[in-house]
Amino acid sequence: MSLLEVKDLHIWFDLERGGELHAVQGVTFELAAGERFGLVGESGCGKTTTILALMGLLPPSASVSGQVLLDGVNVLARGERSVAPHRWRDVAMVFQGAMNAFNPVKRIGEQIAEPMELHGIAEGREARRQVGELLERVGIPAERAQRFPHEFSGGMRQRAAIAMALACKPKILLADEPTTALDVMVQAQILQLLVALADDFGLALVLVTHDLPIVAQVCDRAAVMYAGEIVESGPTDALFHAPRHPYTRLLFAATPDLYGTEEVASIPGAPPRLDRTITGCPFRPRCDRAFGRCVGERPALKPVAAGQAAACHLNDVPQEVPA
Amino acid sequence: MTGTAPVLADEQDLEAPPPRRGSFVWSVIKGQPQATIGALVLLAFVLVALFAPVIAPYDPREKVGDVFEAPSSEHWLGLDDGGFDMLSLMIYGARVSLIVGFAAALVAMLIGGTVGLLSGYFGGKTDTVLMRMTDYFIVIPDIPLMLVVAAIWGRSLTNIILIIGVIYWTTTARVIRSQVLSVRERVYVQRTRALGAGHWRILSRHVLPQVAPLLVAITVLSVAVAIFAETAIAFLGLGDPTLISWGKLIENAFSRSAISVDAWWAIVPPGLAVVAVVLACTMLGRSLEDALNPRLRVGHLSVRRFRVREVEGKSL
Amino acid sequence: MTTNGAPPLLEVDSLVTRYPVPRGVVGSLARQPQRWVHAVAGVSFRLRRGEMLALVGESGCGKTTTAQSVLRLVDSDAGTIRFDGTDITALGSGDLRGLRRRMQIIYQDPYESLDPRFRVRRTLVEPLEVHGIGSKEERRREAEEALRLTGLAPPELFLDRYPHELSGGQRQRVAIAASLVLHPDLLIADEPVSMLDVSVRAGILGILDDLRRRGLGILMITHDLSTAARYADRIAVMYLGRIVEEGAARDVVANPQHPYTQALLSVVPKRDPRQRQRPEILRGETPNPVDVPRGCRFHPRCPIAIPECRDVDPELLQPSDARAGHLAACIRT
Amino acid sequence: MRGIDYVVKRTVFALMTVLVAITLNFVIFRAAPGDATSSLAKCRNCTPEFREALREELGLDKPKLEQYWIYLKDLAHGDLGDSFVTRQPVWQELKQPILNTLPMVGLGYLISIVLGVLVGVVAAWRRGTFLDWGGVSTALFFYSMPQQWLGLMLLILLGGVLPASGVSDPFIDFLDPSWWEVVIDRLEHMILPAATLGLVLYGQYALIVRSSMIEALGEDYIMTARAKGLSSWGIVRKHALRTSLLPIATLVALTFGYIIGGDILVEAVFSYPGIGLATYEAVFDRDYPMLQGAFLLLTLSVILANLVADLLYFKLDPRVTG
Repeated sequence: MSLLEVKDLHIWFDLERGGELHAVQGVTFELAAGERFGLVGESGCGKTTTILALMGLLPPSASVSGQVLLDGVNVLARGERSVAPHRWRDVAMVFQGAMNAFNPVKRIGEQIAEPMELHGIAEGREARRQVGELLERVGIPAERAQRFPHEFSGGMRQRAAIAMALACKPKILLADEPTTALDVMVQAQILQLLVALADDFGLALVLVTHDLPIVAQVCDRAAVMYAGEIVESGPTDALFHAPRHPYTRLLFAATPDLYGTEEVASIPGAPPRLDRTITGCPFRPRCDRAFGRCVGERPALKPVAAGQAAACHLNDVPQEVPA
Repeated sequence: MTGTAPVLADEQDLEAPPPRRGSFVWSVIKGQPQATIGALVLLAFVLVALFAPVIAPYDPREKVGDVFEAPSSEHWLGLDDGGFDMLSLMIYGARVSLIVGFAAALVAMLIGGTVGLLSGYFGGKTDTVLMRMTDYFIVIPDIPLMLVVAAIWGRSLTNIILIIGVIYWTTTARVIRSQVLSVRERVYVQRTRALGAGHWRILSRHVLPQVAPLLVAITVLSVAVAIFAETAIAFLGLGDPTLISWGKLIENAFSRSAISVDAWWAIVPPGLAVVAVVLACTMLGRSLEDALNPRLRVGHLSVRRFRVREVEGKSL
Repeated sequence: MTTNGAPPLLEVDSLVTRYPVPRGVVGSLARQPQRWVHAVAGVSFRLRRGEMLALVGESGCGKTTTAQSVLRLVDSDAGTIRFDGTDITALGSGDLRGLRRRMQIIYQDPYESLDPRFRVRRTLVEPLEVHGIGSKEERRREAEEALRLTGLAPPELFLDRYPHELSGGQRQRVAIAASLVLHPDLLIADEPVSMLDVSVRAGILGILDDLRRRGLGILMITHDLSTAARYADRIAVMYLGRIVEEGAARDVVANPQHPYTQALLSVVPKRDPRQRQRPEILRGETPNPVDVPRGCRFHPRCPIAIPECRDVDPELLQPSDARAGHLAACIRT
Repeated sequence: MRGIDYVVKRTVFALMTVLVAITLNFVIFRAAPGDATSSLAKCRNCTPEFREALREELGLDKPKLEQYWIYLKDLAHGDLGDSFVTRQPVWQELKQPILNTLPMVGLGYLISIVLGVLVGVVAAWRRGTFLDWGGVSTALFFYSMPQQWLGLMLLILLGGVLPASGVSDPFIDFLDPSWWEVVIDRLEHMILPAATLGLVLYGQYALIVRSSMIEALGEDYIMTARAKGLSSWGIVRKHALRTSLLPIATLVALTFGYIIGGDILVEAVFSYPGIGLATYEAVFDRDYPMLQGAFLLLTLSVILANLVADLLYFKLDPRVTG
């Protein structure tokens, strides 16, 4: 049994002007203990919404269906009530833009200790000791626990945010664009730290990013999201070397590589609007391999190779399999 | 020049409805019940003030009955200490109260808007000087100053309007300044500057239109403040003695002991009228302000939670 | 169109731009020495017509201040800026106006760089109005032409739209179009694609490439070495207000000389999961440009520093095993 | 070292403001059209000789600059001049009223802050519910009332139950009261004016607390707190409350000027012999030195309140550095 199983997750948002936005449309994936999993996609594809749902951190305008099984138990079954006990104990998170993840008027140490005290893991002196240890572990001198967030640099704050996520020794660490606002050198430091911590603590890591190379370097497996659904998932190696969905292939082709020599090409067009019903394949208008069947029938995510799945009709036509 | 193939346009969904940009103020008034009510009430009072001679049943300066006569079918709100018809007094009183309210708010808008715009846009020394000046005005207690100035400089309507306007521009200046500070840093303003556009162009085409809705919101709110100020001045006996205003009516009732003879009708209506107008301004002004503040729209904590939906059938 | 023999379009020599650090009332009273943020501390480079130079570095290295100084949006403290042979370092605001026509900038954030209340048409025509160019009809034609150049065709589809009705890529195209209506000679692109989705980036960079081929000089500011390597003719790497390495793009990427460049290149993640690298991660974070280290400004973080590095502030020179025009500021090369 | 600069700056600014206020006080009273004797000594049987004597007594016959100098010198000695009416030093005349006003205004403040924070917090926490709607509407309603009118309404409603005027029962001394009977009597006299001040003011606090709390609840660190497992009341108490109460520190000071204005109106309604009533009567009696003295004291107290708020803010918000 996997540590985490997401089955057919749908998320809708009520729009102020009426109607709904179908932000996540049937996302399904699994996560094994200690695995490093990447969730890749461009802005608005639903990747952040998906992992916020894993912690039940959706706004009141949202409604969900589907299952999020943590050790076999559906934590979304009764909404807020069933998901709340798992927060930070089993699943912790490093948020996008760590600048604002801390309360500006409270000391860093106090904020890291907060979940420990809340979940009865440690209190007072013991909590302070553990906070010091965690800070040292992420490369911050323990005495800085007394500082306020604004006294930290961006990289330091992100380290502190990671230390905070580890406060209750969770099984799963969700990292939402953890390096987006950071400089390349600091980004490399943070990614290295995440990998090392995942190994040390036996954490399963879910890394959400728009940056393919980061996933390629950090994750064992990944899923590519487009228009609210996973269009392809599998080992990162397979995604790069043998993509089975045109979007995956084109996305890699649009990403310049330092030493690469191939043509870098953008994908024409833009993703479909999610406040309308999508008929057929959502990627069809931008796809270079679309054919008749893509217009009327929406492809489902189907296994295409060992551990690899894709949602593309081309895979049903053997001779049409893209290289 | 070498001809190159045109780069493909993003085929974005271009079927979006054609741009419809009614004024911001109008859209808030239409869209928010609070603002709609506020605007309607305000409009009603303005109409009453405008058509006072047509609506008022009696001449407010004509003695039509006994002192403090109770409300009756002829005099819906009874008579005041001079035997004048309260309803007619109220209707005519709306004129002065609203004139003071709107005119003083206009004065405050002009001073405060200019100070805020210049201070925020030019920054540096201009900002320091103007903001220090604003700070001084803020610490002077308003009513005592009005008292002193009205007592010493005379109590004509113009004077009262000017005094109120000159005292209450500080809020406008500060709010507008902070908004301009952020607009000034917007990239499109920097881009226009890099283009070679002058200050006047940037201020009038880019900055002012951007802060205008906020300016309207604060001005609506200062109408309320100005009406308050007028009742205070009148109550302390420093209003123009020849004019009827709601403040003056409250003062009359108080100083001529309406309370001791239980003539509630002489004292409750003018207060309620002030409450209605002030409430209307506050509701309208606050709705506008709130609509302009995107920080009020997100909430990570709410009484309501996300819902769990039963799945009907398979995925779409 | 050849440019050989003509003076470079842009020639920056030993440029210094610094900002005072506020001392506060107490500091001034106690007569503490005035301290400075040395944003740009002696930068020299040249840019020819039809060339794209990428200024690469981490935040706070002074690349944006360099651009602002070149555009004369901030005043520099020393050095010279020559534009098309004319010294523009000390031009007054009157003379600058004419100059502004010829140098344009596009910004990082396409959501912010267009006035939300202006339709595309007005945004495009405004630069012409500012400089009093053309009749109404001519301005309209210019605007349409600029839209076509940036791939927004047919123009009628876009002229009457508001920015919020456009996608990020379309907005950035409009921003570029708005700078093209004036037919500038120099275009500064400040992180032109970093806020855009990966799938539309290549389109925007393609337009810049196209403009470069049409003879514009383009100064691109970026933190992304992959993009710089791909699109720029030359790369200049900045660290703490200085250019530490400069050369043809492929030389800098293939044969980096300065240890900072080497480290920067090593941390760029590769697309291919099979090429997992051991990045050479530098200790700590970039120091504050107020307290610039003595000697070589990179020595406290340098993996190959020797004691001399503490005293010698290295000049930008051609290392022995580098090709012509490839310079680095390190005494160990 | 943090923020010494801030403290120095605020203090210097307060001192400068005091100087400006003192000067303004001089200018307003002397730059009036005509001079003070014409507008203020409007007694029916004033002879020109009396007027001349008054001018001399006030020093109005001297050049303006010299007058300013004398005014500053007197002020430095704590001399605010003599009241026209009682011929006693202004300071002597104002001492007792100030002592009467302080506890009453303090009580009003207390009512408004407690009520305002309570309503504001609950409304924001339960945003969109009936509690929110009811809290905000009530707050807006009271906020929209002219203070003097609300005072009169309370007088109509409760005038029979509670004392309607004065600061204490004039006959209480005959009853040989114990100390707490005196306190109760004082409180009874204070309650209506204080409630008027408090009710009018609390709406403003409630609205500000509500919106700053809603803003705080939209910050990203609230999402973090939720993720960490805090209950919703825990989030409000441990994270949102502190940041959203910061503006109250400033607001309390800013409204100090407002409460002083309200104090004048309310004391006039309830004939409460405080500094407000003294100012009101000074206007009626054309008691020019009293008016000037009271105005100066009121301004100085607002400046002081602002300084205290600035320093308090500095203490509460670690981000303030200068």
